[in-house]
Parts: sequence; structure tokens; C-alpha cells
Amino acid sequence: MQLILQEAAFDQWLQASAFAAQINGAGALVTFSGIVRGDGGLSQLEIEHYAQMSRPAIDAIMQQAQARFGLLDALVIHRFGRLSVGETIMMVATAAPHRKDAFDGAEFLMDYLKSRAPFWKKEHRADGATWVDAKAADEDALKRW
Amino acid sequence: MQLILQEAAFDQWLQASAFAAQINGAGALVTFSGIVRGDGGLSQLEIEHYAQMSRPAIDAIMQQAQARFGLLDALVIHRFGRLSVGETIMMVATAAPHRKDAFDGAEFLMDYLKSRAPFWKKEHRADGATWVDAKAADEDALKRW
Amino acid sequence: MITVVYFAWLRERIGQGREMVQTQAKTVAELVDQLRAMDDYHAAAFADLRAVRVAVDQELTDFDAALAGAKEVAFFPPMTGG
Amino acid sequence: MITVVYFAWLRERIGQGREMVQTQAKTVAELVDQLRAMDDYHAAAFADLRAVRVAVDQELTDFDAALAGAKEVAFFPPMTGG
Repeated sequence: MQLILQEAAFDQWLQASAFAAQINGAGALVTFSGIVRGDGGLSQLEIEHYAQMSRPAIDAIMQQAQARFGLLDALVIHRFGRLSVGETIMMVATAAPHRKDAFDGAEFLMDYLKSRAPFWKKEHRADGATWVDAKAADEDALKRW
Repeated sequence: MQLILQEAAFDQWLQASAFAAQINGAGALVTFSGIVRGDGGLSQLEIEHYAQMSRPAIDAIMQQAQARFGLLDALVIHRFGRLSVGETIMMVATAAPHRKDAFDGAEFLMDYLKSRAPFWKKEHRADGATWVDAKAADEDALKRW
Repeated sequence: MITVVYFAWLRERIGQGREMVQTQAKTVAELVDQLRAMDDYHAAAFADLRAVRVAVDQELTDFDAALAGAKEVAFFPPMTGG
Repeated sequence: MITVVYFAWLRERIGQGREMVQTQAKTVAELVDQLRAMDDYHAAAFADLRAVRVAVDQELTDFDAALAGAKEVAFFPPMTGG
């Protein structure tokens, strides 16, 4: 499994391709990418993280996902710093023998990254900047696991 | 929305990249790829389809998915003919403003492609060839939608 | 005249993928009865209808479906796409 | 001495991301009481604990958690990763 936390942009499809190339026995690959949307005049998205905690926290989430869904492999890449509209914030990739586990593994990773990885988003607009509030729906999403 | 049915191999990450590049306003992209596994000594997977029906059937499934999950776009590529172990059989890509719709759209497409698109798989092994039986679990998967 | 097409093991059991059939059948079920009577291969293919799916003019339907105006009827096992 | 770190709007409200605090607090809740008493900025940041999450030595925990042996306590709003 691989976890990359970086400020720099990355090519998600190059990363997905490299991830896929080194796996044996997968019948199903799922990728998710999160992208900065320009809703409501957003100009930049600032992402802060707790560097000493984000790596161990996400490592633990990935290990849980692997054990629970029998993933053959998983990849998480998450950026921090300032991102522009259209840029890729993060990606997840999972590989499993069958489709349900690959999908569930990717959704589990996303649900936990949303609410349990120490990242915070601030939306910058022409008229100021506001921290993104955590959504009740994101907390609720954890209950199905 | 784009549907490609072909015998030739395709580069799923190049296709995903082109799909992603032409979308505006997406916050979430999901891809799924199905790959030939070499379980139980499988040497080749033969895929037969009902060419006059597969395009309209999948088109209808894609339109349902788009309407139901508010997809900004979707892509389905499905091969037919003889494939070797490790080759990509098919892929699905979805784009939506938020992650849940992108995931649900991709899973809906996969569940319907499994049981409602006129494709049949035959597994070739050293000792003969057998048609793949439809799984009860795949039929059950449709019930959640 | 109606075109009848077969896929996967139905095609193999019947020995051909397509045939033209002169029929007065009003429903798919009546057409199946007529096909079964043609020879042992057809009879074997249609021995257990629980394992057979049908499309009329490229639309999935069931054995009760009417054939009025239909041009092509397809028989095949449960699909295994994806 | 314990290192206290703040993120997102807690960091902004307090005006710094990290401080060293001399404390005898036995739990996170006792540490919060001490921090609140330091100045108006701290008091404002900890005004509503329902909006605050805590990690002790990089592990998520709750306000009842013991501080024995802890090196770093982090306060931050509910996370918005992904």
C-alpha cells in the first residue's frame, strides 16, 4: 500500500496506471478523485493538515480497509496547500479480486478520509475566506461501516 | 456520455484522462475497471455479445444512471472477443459534483451491466471451455437500486 | 417470417446463431413450443426455460410477450457482462 | 511541559499554531479549563467544545482522556479531508 501526502500537483491517471501495473490477480480496480469546484465564486481552496498525525491516521485507515475488504492493494494521495479550481485534491485507488470489495474499499477510505483524517479546507473568494464546515452527512456516512 | 464497444484493447487510463479533461464542474470522478483473472488455470476469456442489442441496452442504462444520480458525464467501454489474463475487459467512469453520486452512479452502471447488458463470458482452460453462470449475488445486487 | 437469434450455450446447443422461422405464434411461449418441436437440438436448448432469457426486437421481455409485428426474437442465458 | 497545537479556525482565533504549556492537568478537559483562563483568545476558541476535536499524541480521543505521559495535545475543528 502507498500513501503520498504532498503540496505539489500530481497526475492522477499516471499514478493510477502505475498502481494498476504492479498488481497481480486483481479482477477489479476502482479509483476516486476529488477535484476543486468553483461553486459560489470560489477562487482557491486552501488545505491545512496536521502533518505529524495525517500519515499515521491515514495509514491506519488504509490497513483497516485492506483487512476488511481483502484489498490486494490501495493507494491514497492527498495534497495540502493552496489549490485552484479544477485541480485534483486527492485520489484513492483500490484493487480486489471482485468489484464489490474494490468499490466498498474505496468508499470506506473516502468516508474515513472525509471525517477522520486531520485535514481542513478553507475556501477563498473575492470577498473573503471561510473554513468549510464538516457536514452531518459525512459523519453519518461512517455509520454504515 | 460516451459508449464504446470494441474488440480491440484500450488504454483505460488514457481514456479516463480524456474523459476527465472534457468535464466542467465535477467535484468527484470514479472509475471502475474489470480485468481478466487467471483463477483456476484460465487461459482466455471469450466474450460474446448481441451486437444489435448491446448498444441500445447500455445507452438506456447510462441514461437512467445520469438522471438518477445527476451525473455530469459517464463513459462505458466494453470489449468483446478473446481476452488474455490481465487484460482489461471493460471500464466505467462517472463524474458528479459530489462523491456519493459519482460512486453510486458507477456501482449502478456496473450492477446493470453485469446482469442486463447482453454479454456472455466463456472461460477457456487447458481441459476445455465453460460458459460462466450468472451469479445469484449479481441479480440480488440490482435490488438495492 | 421472424428472425430468431441465439447466444452463448443456446447458440452452441442449437448449432446455429440465427434462423428464419415461419410462424403463427402469438406469444414468445408459443414460438418456443414451435421451436422445441423442430428437432432434438432445439428441444434440448429449451428444456429448462428458467435458464433462458428472451428479447423481442432487442428489448428484454418475458415468455408471455406478444409477437405481433416483431421482427427479431433473441434467446440467451442470463447475462454475464461487466 | 506539554506542546499544544491548534489547526484551522482554532489556530486563527488563538493567534498561533503551537505553544508550550506548563500544566498539572490530569485530563484534556482540565487542560482546556487552564487554556480558557489564559486570555480572551483562548476563551473564544474553546467557547463551544461541541465544535472542537482533540488528539493526544496524534491519536483522536475525547475530553475525558488522561494526559499522563502525553507530549502533544492538538485541538481542531471537525475534519474536512478528502
